[in-house]
Amino acid sequence: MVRHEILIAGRGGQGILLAGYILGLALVKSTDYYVVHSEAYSAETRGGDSRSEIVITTSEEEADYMKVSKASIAVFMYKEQLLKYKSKVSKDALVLADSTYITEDMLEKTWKKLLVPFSRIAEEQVGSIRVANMVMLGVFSAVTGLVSLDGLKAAVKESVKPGWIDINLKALDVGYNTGLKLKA
Amino acid sequence: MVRHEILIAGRGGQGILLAGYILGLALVKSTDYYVVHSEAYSAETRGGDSRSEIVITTSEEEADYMKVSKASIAVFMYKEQLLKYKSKVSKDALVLADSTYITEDMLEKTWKKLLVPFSRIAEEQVGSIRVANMVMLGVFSAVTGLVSLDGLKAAVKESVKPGWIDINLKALDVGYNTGLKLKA
Amino acid sequence: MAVAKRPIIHPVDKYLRTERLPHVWCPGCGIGITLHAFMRAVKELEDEGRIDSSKILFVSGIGCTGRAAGYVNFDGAHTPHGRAIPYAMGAKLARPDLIPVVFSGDGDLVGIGGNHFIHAARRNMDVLVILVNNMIYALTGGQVAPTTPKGTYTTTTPFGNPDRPINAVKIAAAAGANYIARWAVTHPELLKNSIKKALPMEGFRLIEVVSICPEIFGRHIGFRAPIELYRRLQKVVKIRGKISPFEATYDWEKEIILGEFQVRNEPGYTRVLMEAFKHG
Amino acid sequence: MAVAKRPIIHPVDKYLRTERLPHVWCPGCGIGITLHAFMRAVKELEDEGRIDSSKILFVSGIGCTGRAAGYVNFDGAHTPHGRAIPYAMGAKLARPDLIPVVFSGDGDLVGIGGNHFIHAARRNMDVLVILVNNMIYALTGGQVAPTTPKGTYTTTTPFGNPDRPINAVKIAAAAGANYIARWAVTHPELLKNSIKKALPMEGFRLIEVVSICPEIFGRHIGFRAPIELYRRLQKVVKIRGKISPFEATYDWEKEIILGEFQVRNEPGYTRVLMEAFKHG
Amino acid sequence: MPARHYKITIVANRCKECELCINICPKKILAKGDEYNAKGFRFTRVTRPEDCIGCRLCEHICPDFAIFVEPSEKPEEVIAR
Amino acid sequence: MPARHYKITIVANRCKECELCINICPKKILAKGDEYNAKGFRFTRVTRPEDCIGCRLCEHICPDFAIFVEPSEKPEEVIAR
Amino acid sequence: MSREADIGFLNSNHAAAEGALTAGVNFYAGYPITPASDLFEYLARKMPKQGGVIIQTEDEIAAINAIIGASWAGAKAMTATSGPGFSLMAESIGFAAMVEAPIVIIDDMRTGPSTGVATATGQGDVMQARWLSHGHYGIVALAPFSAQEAYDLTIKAFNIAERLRVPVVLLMDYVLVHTREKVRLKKPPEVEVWSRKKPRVPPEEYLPFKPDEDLVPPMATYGEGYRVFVESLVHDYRGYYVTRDDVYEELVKRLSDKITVNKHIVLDHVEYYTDDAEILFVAFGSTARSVLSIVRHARARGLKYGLFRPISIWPMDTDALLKAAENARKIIVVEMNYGQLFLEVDRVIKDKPVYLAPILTLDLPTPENILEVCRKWL
Amino acid sequence: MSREADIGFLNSNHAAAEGALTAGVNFYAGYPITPASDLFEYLARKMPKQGGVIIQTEDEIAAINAIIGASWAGAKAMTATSGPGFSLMAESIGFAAMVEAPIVIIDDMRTGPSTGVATATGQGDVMQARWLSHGHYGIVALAPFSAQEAYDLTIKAFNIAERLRVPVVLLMDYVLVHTREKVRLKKPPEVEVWSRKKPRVPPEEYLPFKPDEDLVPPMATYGEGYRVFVESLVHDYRGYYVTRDDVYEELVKRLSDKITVNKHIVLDHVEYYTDDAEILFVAFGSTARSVLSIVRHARARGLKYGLFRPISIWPMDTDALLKAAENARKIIVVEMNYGQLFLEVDRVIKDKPVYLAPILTLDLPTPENILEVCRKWL
Ligand SMILES: Cc1ncc(C[n+]2csc(CCOP(=O)(O)OP(=O)(O)O)c2C)c(N)n1
Ligand SMILES: Cc1ncc(C[n+]2csc(CCOP(=O)(O)OP(=O)(O)O)c2C)c(N)n1
Ligand code: SF4
Ligand code: SF4
Ligand code: SF4
Ligand code: SF4
Ligand code: SF4
Ligand code: SF4
Ligand SMILES: [Mg+2]
Ligand SMILES: [Mg+2]
Repeated sequence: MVRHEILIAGRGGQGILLAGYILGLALVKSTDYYVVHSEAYSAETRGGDSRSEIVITTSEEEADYMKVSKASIAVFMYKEQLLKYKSKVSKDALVLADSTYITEDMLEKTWKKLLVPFSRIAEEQVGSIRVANMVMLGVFSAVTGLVSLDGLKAAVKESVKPGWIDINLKALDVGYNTGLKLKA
Repeated sequence: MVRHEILIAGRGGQGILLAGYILGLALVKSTDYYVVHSEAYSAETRGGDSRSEIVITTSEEEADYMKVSKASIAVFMYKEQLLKYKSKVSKDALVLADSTYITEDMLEKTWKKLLVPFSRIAEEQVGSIRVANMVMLGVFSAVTGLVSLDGLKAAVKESVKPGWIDINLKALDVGYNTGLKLKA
Repeated sequence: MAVAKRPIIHPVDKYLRTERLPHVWCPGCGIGITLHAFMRAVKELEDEGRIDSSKILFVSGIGCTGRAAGYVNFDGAHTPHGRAIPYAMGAKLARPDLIPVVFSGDGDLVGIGGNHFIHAARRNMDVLVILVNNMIYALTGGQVAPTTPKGTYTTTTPFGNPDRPINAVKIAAAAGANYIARWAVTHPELLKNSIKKALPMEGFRLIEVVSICPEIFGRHIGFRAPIELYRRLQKVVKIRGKISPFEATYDWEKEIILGEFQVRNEPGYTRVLMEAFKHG
Repeated sequence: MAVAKRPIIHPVDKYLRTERLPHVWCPGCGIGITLHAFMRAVKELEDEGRIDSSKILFVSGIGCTGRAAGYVNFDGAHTPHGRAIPYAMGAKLARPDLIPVVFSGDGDLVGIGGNHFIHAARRNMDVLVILVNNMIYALTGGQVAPTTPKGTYTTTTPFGNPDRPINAVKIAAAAGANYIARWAVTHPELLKNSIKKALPMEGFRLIEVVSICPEIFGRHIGFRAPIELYRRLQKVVKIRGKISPFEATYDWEKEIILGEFQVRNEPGYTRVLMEAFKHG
Repeated sequence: MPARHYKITIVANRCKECELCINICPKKILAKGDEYNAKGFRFTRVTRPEDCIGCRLCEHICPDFAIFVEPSEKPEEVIAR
Repeated sequence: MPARHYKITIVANRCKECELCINICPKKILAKGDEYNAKGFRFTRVTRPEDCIGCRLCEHICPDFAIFVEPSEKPEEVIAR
Repeated sequence: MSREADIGFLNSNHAAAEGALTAGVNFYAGYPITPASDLFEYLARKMPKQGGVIIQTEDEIAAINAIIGASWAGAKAMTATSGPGFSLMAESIGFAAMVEAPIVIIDDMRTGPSTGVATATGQGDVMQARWLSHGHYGIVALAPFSAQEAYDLTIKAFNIAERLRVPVVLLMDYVLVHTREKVRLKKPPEVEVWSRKKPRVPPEEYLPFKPDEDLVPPMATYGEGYRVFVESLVHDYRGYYVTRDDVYEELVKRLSDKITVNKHIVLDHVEYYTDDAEILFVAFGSTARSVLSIVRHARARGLKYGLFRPISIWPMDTDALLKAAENARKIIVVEMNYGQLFLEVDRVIKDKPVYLAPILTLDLPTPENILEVCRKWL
Repeated sequence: MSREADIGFLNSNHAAAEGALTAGVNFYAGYPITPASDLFEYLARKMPKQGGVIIQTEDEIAAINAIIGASWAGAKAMTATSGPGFSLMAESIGFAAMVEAPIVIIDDMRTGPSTGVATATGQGDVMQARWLSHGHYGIVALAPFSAQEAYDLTIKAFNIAERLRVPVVLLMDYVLVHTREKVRLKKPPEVEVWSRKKPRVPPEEYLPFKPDEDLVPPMATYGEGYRVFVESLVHDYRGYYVTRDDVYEELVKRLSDKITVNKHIVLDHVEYYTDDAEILFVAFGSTARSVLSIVRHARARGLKYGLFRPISIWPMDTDALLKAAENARKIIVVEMNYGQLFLEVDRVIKDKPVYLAPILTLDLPTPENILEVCRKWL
């Protein structure tokens, strides 16, 4: 029995929901996991909080509670949401953080930490800060091995608007390579 | 314990509902009876059936069932309704019938019968067929003694449009006198 | 229950559920006159081969007028108060070969149902609306209607109606109807001709029919005999050619203008929608 | 819970529940511009001693625009979708010294609430209706509104809007409003002046404000930056003096006419009703 | 074409005695009947069928589908039920 | 009356960086700020308060009650929170 | 006042209208519908003379919203309708509950569903009265069984509405509103007339949705400087929209609990021969009178029948019901629908059989009609 | 179809939309409302390409009437909404029941009452789904707890609607419709797709409301020569308005009974560890998943907890519930309202305590949230 709980949080506009969706879709299409992806956002304040919660299990039954109670993997793309949701992350979790906005001292000591400047990489190496989410997913794939880079790419091709596919794929690659280096 | 059930039936336009109302109001205002007056008409066919059901009891509790199950007094102003509702009248009831439209052979043998040409009297002696209902009430008062002529008159004054009061009062008088003669 | 036989006597009887006659309407009621004109229009159109009456969908709301749907031998419905238009719309869009007619009262169509009326007109929804305006809520016994003349004493305005009456012709025009006419039961032949013209058109078509309700409205205003109310109506209606719908006065004390006020041929909603979907 | 203190900084702050600011509206949203104009009108009127703001009743329905009621420091309500007008009517008739203002969205007022709109206008109900027309259902995320230009791609019309948009000015005129104007957020000063004029009047008064919703409508039509949409709107609006409301074109592709189209002084409903009752 | 005559049919059980036809007839040949129908209305009768001009105003005004007029060989009144 | 100056107040925490005021100012003296407010928006700043003509177009266009202009002894920019 | 003057011969519509006048109604908005129009028309003649305002709106949705607005403007406000109109009010009855506007809604039940038979009776709106709007909220429903009770309970309905700030429904039926009876009209102090609590603090300190200990917040009136904001969204004590679990939970529970904790002013019922009843009937409204006739005749023949007649239907006095049922072998719920009040009775009574006697006639059932259905259990 | 092609990663709105497409939906009318707009928008992109018609109406009342009209015109018709819109449909849902129009209504429950919180979850429309319209009629309500079930049950909803000619409500909630899961899309014959019975006689002999033995009448379609009249008043087999007791009684009973006698195609539930459960939870929808988590974890610790999850909420499979409760000492109903499904469970279970655990959070409650409320009974 496996139950991974993944939390991705950031602010509106950072593509948090899309990242969660792409990750979920890739898992569904390229693995045998059962996957639950729930979206949460404060519709009230645009540009406010944005959260993807992904639960991965080996069977449908195990995906009973649909949300994250204690994330085993967490991704924080912005500091405000880090502060808000860190209590939802388990002590020994693997935590990825966008070091463009987050510094190491903000993170819990007990976490397995991985600080990567997703946004800066996206802006500088891919050409648009809007694909920081894909850079993150590339890193995620390389680091966790839960989902393959090909799986992510297929999911992007299936769901992103045509004009945006290439840059997203590029961002995935850049992220994946960054991730491999970090792992190494 | 007293429970009188009175049924007045006729066709739309004969003032059946008003007759029931005036009778009820007179009873309420001039006696200590508890009185229930329910209206029934087929809204569907104008000029169709019209029915007043009056239940008279000495106390409120006794007026439990609000309608007539077996009338002890019945008034039929038109033949169609006589045929339709005669089953609602008890065997030994006192039955008043408008002999303008109803002939003796239409009535049950067991009834105490009183045939009076209410409509013809109204037309000929009062000047309008529309007050046949008041002629009937006058007879009713004289014959049953349940309600006084004055009580009826007060009720008419309280509830009939000013221009119509006089002719109604006259009809009551004419009816009452007719009734007295019949009794005598 | 066996299917009852349906006597055929009168020229329009084949379009009536004659086994239900006489209908519930009071003696001299203008609803019957209006329905009769409609029947004649259908008969002439079908006799001329211009319409297939088995495609007519005749929908009414609730009211005296609303009872019409139960007497006509077409597909039809007697829908909740005010909802005839959306019901007809759903049926038409689901089955575009239907010819929807909404035949209902003033309270039903521009009282409680007013919003459906303007939005159907705005969309140019394919429906012929025959609005029988008897200036009162008749079935419920004589309450003020949106069409009741100002000042009228009704059961809910015992001190005189404080509201100004609605002019359905203007509203339909402001919303964008394809065809707009107002007639009265004083002119059954013109009414029939107008129905004949409008029924085969597409888009939203309104025919307002100023009717007589001797039983209730007539009683309220002191014209109890059908013919009296009829003569009173004759006095106030004026036929005017070629005037704008926005000038089609509706004033029971001064004048009620009859005529055809708008005849356009913008594409009906069903066609527009199907086109949009086709290119989708 | 203690009563929060209410910071006063901006000239209109005394009319705002400033502790709730910043409000929820997106950057560059025209609702804020409209509300601002309203605030200035109230301030000027109160400063001139022509109005007592404690008598203002500010009622909204549901929508982005509907949120306005929660920010203003007047008596008010955030009512069910489409029902602001009858709510305000009830309050006004129960307490005639109130000054009711209905401030709500296009979908709320002439979509779901369209029937209340025409009947309030018909009665000449005493209410100033400020209709913020952003041409879309914004709060719910971009579905077609009755005001959306024909052909527009929205989330519920992905193949283009098949409906013709409603012209609220025409509808109000057909129903009989006392005062009718249309302005746009491109002209906040003229808008304020119009509000100043209309607020103290009686009867039904409509001010339609063509607004900008960069977040949703702008995105739909490819003008995402507030200033882009603003410039696009500037291009299409034309101010015209003294034309009939029936000529007040509303066409996003050709022209949207702004101006004051009707200024009447027929007695307001409250007064008419009270008169009728007095003589009853 | 020779001058035609008309057959006027009254559907007795439908008539509600509203008298609209009677009032509207330009030749004043319709009148209130004496006979009651099933619903208790005295249905309209034709006094002088030969005077009918076939204008059908009576037919068109009748709210009850209770009267109609057809060209005919001879002037005629028919009572249908 | 001598030529007047204007004080331009920015209510920093209300500004949403919509840039309408910036674009509308006939003197082009408003600009996107560098500083972030509590909600993460870079609120507007005034580049040359002395060029302000007091037309208040910026004030009236602002959807957020975040900028206003008053006559003043000297040209001035004020940041309120 | 002379004996005659305060005796009326009224149907339940008129009696309820008189009750409303006694309770101080000064705003009515309505839309015609059989059989409720009669009540509207009665008030239309009377209210203007007494300084009240009464109007006909374009539909029932406008009517209910107008009375909610009027209520916040300080009026004692009501409307009356029947099934189809009641259904249309569904959304805004929840709104009234949410913004705690005291209002009274009379539902003259007729035959349903849908248009049904407008001129025939029924009791099909029992569950609807409790549950017609979405989300969870509290509401009170009372059911008279005579014109006198229609009068008394309308006063009570206003009192509950004003004291608890809840919508109160009066469930009447077609038979009651077409039947005239003797009604004794009352005046304060013989009858209690309550009005809502007003704020006891100045506007600056007023929190419009902060409850007192009885869970009911004092209520400001529009136009008096309180600048009160009435919010249909979930709101805190200020009336401001917030999305906090604690605020939501407290609000939603309070909307129901304020009725429960104040049930002493709501609960109402009458028992007939229940002490030793072996067969306990449960019935309400006009139907209960036919059942009462059965019970009285049975007693005359020595049969131990009893009747429990709830007057407050929502909430029902379930403790009293349990007590009344203590000695019963069987409970029979008689109602003119296909099982509604039955569900609540069946829920409450755990230890003996509860039977449903659905009476689906168009007119008031005679005692015989009812006996026919019940025979199998007697 | 490849394995990939028939696997979707969908939220319950999308899944229900796909289910509707599989079931053959070809008419949709709706009005935007959070959180149901998403479903509308999904179908708006798909239906036109498959020859279906989809429109946005001026309000929910128009939407529900449009689908009833479309249904009679032969369409498989549906709408989707949330609480406020559902309330507005009250009158016409009774109309649909009365004229036996097969329609499907999806109610995505959000936080209520009134406007509540549009972007938060709730289960406050349970009783409303059964009772929102006046008069007595039958209706079916189903509640999925996953996207897969949203898909499957939408197909089932259409099948029930078509076979029994009743309105069928699908009760979903905000959490479900904002959560994507793996969904396996199916095709006939793997999945059954039913359509209404058509008349088997020529128009002259057709009686549109004369039921077959299963109490369901065959249904003609407009425009095919049957000249069928759809009557909202009480009507006989011809659809004609008559005011006869026998006709009324037969009709109104049939509108409910046709669901009861055909309950084998309606009733649905799932049991988890109920065989020997001492503590039996009852829960549905997304909440049931949190409860299931509690139960599974308890079992791991040797605690005899079980879960009864009704899928058909109206009617509920009460026999199965009774059986599942046989060994239980206590029953705990967990729902996101202040006691609705609880009432029905409490009614059915006579011999042991039934507790209500009302969960009034804005987001899906965690197992801990629920345990906190239930602790006192465990
Ligand atoms: C929702 C609802 N409200 C009210 C009614 C009661 N009602 C039936 S018909 C009617 C009005 C009838 O007036 P109109 O539409 O003008 O028709 P008429 O009877 O005058 O032909 C009303 C209010 C109803 N059936 N349903
Ligand atoms: C009865 C009901 N139906 C639907 C909704 C959902 N809803 C909320 S706002 C809105 C439309 C908003 O459009 P508009 O009135 O134009 O306001 P905007 O957001 O554009 O300012 C809708 C449909 C609702 N709250 N209540
Ligand atoms: S009440 Fe009036 S509208 Fe109704 S049937 Fe009679 S005359 Fe016609
Ligand atoms: S969505 Fe549009 S209307 Fe709503 S706040 Fe944003 S910009 Fe304004
Ligand atoms: S057809 Fe003309 S002339 Fe002949 S009876 Fe009729 S109305 Fe009179
Ligand atoms: S018009 Fe018709 S119903 Fe009226 S009297 Fe003539 S035949 Fe009879
Ligand atoms: S007042 Fe005029 S000139 Fe001055 S900053 Fe504002 S817009 Fe520019
Ligand atoms: S208009 Fe207002 S909110 Fe927009 S940038 Fe300028 S100050 Fe900021
Ligand atoms: Mg009418
Ligand atoms: Mg809008």
